[in-house]
Amino acid sequence: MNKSIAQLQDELIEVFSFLDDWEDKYSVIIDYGKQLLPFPEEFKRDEFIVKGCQSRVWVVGEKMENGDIHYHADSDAIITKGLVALVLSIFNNQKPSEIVHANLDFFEKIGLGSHLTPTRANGLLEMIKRVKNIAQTFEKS
Amino acid sequence: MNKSIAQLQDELIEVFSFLDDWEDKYSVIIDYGKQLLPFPEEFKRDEFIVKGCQSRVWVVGEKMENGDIHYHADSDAIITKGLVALVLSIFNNQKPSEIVHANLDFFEKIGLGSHLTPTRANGLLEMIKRVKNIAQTFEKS
Amino acid sequence: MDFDVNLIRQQFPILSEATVHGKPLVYFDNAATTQKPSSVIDAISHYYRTENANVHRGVHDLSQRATLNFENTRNELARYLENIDPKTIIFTKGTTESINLVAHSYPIAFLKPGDAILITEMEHHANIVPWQMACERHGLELLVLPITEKGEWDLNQLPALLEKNVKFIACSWVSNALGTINPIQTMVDAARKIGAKILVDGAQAVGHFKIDFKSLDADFFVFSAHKMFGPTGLGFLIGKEELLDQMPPYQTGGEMIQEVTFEKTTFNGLPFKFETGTPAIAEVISFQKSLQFLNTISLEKAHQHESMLLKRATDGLKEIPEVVFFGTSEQKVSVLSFNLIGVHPFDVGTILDQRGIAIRTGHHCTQPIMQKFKVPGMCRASFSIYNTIEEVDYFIESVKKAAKMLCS
Amino acid sequence: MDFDVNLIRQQFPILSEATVHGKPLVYFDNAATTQKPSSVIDAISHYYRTENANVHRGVHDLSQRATLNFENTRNELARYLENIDPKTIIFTKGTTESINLVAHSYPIAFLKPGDAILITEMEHHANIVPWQMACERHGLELLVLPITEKGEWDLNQLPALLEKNVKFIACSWVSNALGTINPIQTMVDAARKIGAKILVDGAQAVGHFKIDFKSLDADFFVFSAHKMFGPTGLGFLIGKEELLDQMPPYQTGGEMIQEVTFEKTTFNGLPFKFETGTPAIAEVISFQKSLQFLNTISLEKAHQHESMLLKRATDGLKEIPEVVFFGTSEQKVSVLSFNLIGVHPFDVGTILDQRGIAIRTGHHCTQPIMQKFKVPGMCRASFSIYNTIEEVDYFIESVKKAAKMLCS
Ligand SMILES: Cc1ncc(COP(=O)(O)O)c(C=O)c1O
Ligand SMILES: Cc1ncc(COP(=O)(O)O)c(C=O)c1O
Repeated sequence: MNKSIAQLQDELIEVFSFLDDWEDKYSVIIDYGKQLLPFPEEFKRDEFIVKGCQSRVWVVGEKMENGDIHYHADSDAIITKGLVALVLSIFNNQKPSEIVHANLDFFEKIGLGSHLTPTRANGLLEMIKRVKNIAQTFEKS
Repeated sequence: MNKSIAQLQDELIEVFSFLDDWEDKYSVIIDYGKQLLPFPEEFKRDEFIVKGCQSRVWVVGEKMENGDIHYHADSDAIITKGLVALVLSIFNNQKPSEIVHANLDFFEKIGLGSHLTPTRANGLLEMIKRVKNIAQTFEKS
Repeated sequence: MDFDVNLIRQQFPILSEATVHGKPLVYFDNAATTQKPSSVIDAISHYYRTENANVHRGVHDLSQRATLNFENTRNELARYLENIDPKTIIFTKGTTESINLVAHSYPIAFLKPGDAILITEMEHHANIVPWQMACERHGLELLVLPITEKGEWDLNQLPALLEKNVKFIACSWVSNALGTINPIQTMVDAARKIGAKILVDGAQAVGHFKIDFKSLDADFFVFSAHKMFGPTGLGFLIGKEELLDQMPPYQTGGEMIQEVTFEKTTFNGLPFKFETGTPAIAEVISFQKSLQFLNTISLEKAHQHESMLLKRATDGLKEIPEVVFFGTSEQKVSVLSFNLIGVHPFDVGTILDQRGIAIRTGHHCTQPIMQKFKVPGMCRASFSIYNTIEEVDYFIESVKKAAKMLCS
Repeated sequence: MDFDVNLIRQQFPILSEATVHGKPLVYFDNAATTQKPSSVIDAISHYYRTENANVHRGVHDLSQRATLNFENTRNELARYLENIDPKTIIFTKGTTESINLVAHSYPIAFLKPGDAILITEMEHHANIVPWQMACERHGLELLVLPITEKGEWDLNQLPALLEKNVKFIACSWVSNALGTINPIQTMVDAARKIGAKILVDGAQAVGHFKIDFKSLDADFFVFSAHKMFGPTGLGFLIGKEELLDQMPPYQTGGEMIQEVTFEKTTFNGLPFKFETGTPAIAEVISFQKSLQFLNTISLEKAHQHESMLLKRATDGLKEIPEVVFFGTSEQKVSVLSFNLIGVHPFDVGTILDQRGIAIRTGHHCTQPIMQKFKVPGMCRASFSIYNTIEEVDYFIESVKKAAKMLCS
């Protein structure tokens, strides 16, 4: 059985709890970005772009046979890509309703809360909104 | 013989030296305004208006047979009329060259110096300029 | 929320720090511009001392903070106007620019030759001249609703005017020269009925009462920060989203674009489509404090206080036989316009100034009103929340003195 | 006048008061906006605390004082530009508005369908889009002088373009994205030769060197206060009197009129014809202190200091194999644009921000330059007089760190 969103969050917080300077944290974020699965070329379309980021970010979700959602994401900036990878590491392959109702607090807990202000050029808030919106569509369908 | 501009200035300063609050000074100014000779109706034309005053001020000069300049002035505001009357009380019936080269310092000396800032809505600076300009024209002619 | 004028005065440094001809300042020129509480002044300094940066463009922390604070003002103003959509708030440099923007962009999108624009006889020049220009550019007709001797809209004449192909109405809520509070809802409803759009000039309203823009339901609403205890250099245009969306941009340049090539340029969405260039950042950020200040006082009680001052001043001046009043509606903000018969307003202003009292004299940017009342200008004393009974009494005494000096 | 960077730094409170992610601020985003000396900040407070009043309209002392101070800025700026006529200085809200004004009013008075306007490939959007709009409105042609790989005007292509009925040229003196100081006199002379008029965008020049507008002899010159140690919300248009005189007004309303009746409105003379509404009073008054600040330092020595910083930064970054530079002219102000190969500028900006360094990343409102160099954006570090060698060295070290983190 899959781990729950809450479990995955806790594990992520655990990982970051060993890192106390920004450099190590960013290195881990960048690594997450690098390990993100390749983004299907056919999804690199304007309608999948998340607005509000200085770099371009694409997020797409597909419903799998078991009802879980599988997300693909990409960005042309590696830190943004790392941030979206962190988000996906928690939300990927979960049930739509779980995603919609999940409480996300790990960004504050791992010391990246400042990335969540609405003006942050990385658009993290917008990415999370998109991920949840996608889940919402599938929840209804 | 006429009194000189310098003499007239000194007399005016003398008059004001007995007044120490603004109210008395303004009463005297208003009186000067009231005593100004009637302004010839035919001169109430736009080209004789002095710009830069909140009220309208007219100043006209005529050369008399003896070469002196005789000024007429008027304003629809009595304080402005009083101020221009003060100016004329010194300059009226003087030689053009005396007017052009006269040093005017009585406004400072009688405590009305603040009326001489370029933005003062009474346009005192502009009136003095006009009086001198008129004299200059006649000096050449 | 209680109303204590002394507590309010303490927040306005100029009231204790300024002197005029050696006398304490009595500031009765509030319709021209209001004074600023120290919270606003300090916010400007604080911004420049700790976070000054250009907004909307930077990844760096300073720029992010400035942007956040900047946009927070928009959000706070949206709440202040009873929860309108923040993106329908356009920052401009003042009421005048806001009107110019609408007079430029609205006709291009919506009007055609022969259509008429209705204004009123009591408008500020800012709400006259831009419409005259628009009429010239687009072949429109300018109609004018006259005012009565009391200084109110002559509503009897409205129906006939509305039959004349009126497609747009531009009128002020409150007259700056006469103080009349106009029956604005009547005009909004009249516009709705004939399918016309309406712009409300709120410049003189916002400093006196709370605006519920949602229930007013005008199409455009314009006002200036400096008349509501805010900084100079900042104004606002509030508009209906569907109209703003269809209107072409006004000024163009950075920020308001989506993509620029030499062949073709596409534009950004609201509100940025109408905001170009580096904005008035310190001004916008500090204006939040003006709103917070307004939120700490009961504007209803403030209005009572102002009305009391107005009544006292009016009653006091009535005792002077030479005084004539302009604007005698029962519905007024605390603006008192008058003249001494046979005396130029400039003279009255000068005498009061010598006593430390700042009133305005002149045409108040409303020459048609001067033409209507056949005067070269008027004296205007306008009171705000920080003015006191003592100041009003001193003012009455001073006008009496002026009458004695000037009317004999 | 000696140049001591530490004495200068002490005048800028933000340099010691601001921290970024717990680190001291290193402000290298000066091309976006400069910081303000305390004299400017204090002048704003002082104005609001002691003389705030609306200008140009009042007899009362406060208004007279504010007006005097307000107009003194115009006079001081006129002297600063080597004694031009004060009435040819129009106050606007920024460079962008200044250009919009000219793009609106000049063609109405002087251009006809088929005439061409020449701009360059390195213009800021503010100097592109208003001309595109003007071309649409008036049936004009927009011509573009290309730039070279070094980021300089390609003057070889100029003669052919000038043969094409060019009646107006709009170009920047200094490029905000590349730092290039353009051979502006060459362009002014070229305009003269073909009888065209020329607008010079000085936004990026005024913070770096003294402008002798008289000998430049352009027809229009535009810039912003906030890029020359002044407040936000204020800009300038300098124009030739005979052109300004013939151009129709831009925004209309109070102040800019002579007489308003509903039948006909006549306009005021220069500069007021182009200034309407309550102006940015506190901003204008405090800007005098920016000019006085500039007058206390030798801009020549400051320029040497900045060039030294630029050279040191450039040499430092050259050691990083992944760095590519944009804008490699020998004639540059202290603007350094670069990318790490294969890395998005946003990533570099984010890493530097974590270390307290504010640089700008993005298209810098010059998308055509990005298209030319085929990049989504650039990193731009721009230095000002208060920046130090130590800051530059820390910046070099930080870019090296970013390269290590991002390029492997
Ligand atoms: C070359 C250039 N022109 C115009 C502008 C626009 O100036 P503002 O945003 O102050 O209107 C800028 C500022 O970014 C600039 O660098
Ligand atoms: C009713 C009215 N409309 C418009 C304006 C113009 O406002 P601003 O000068 O702030 O642009 C004023 C201010 O005098 C006003 O009183």
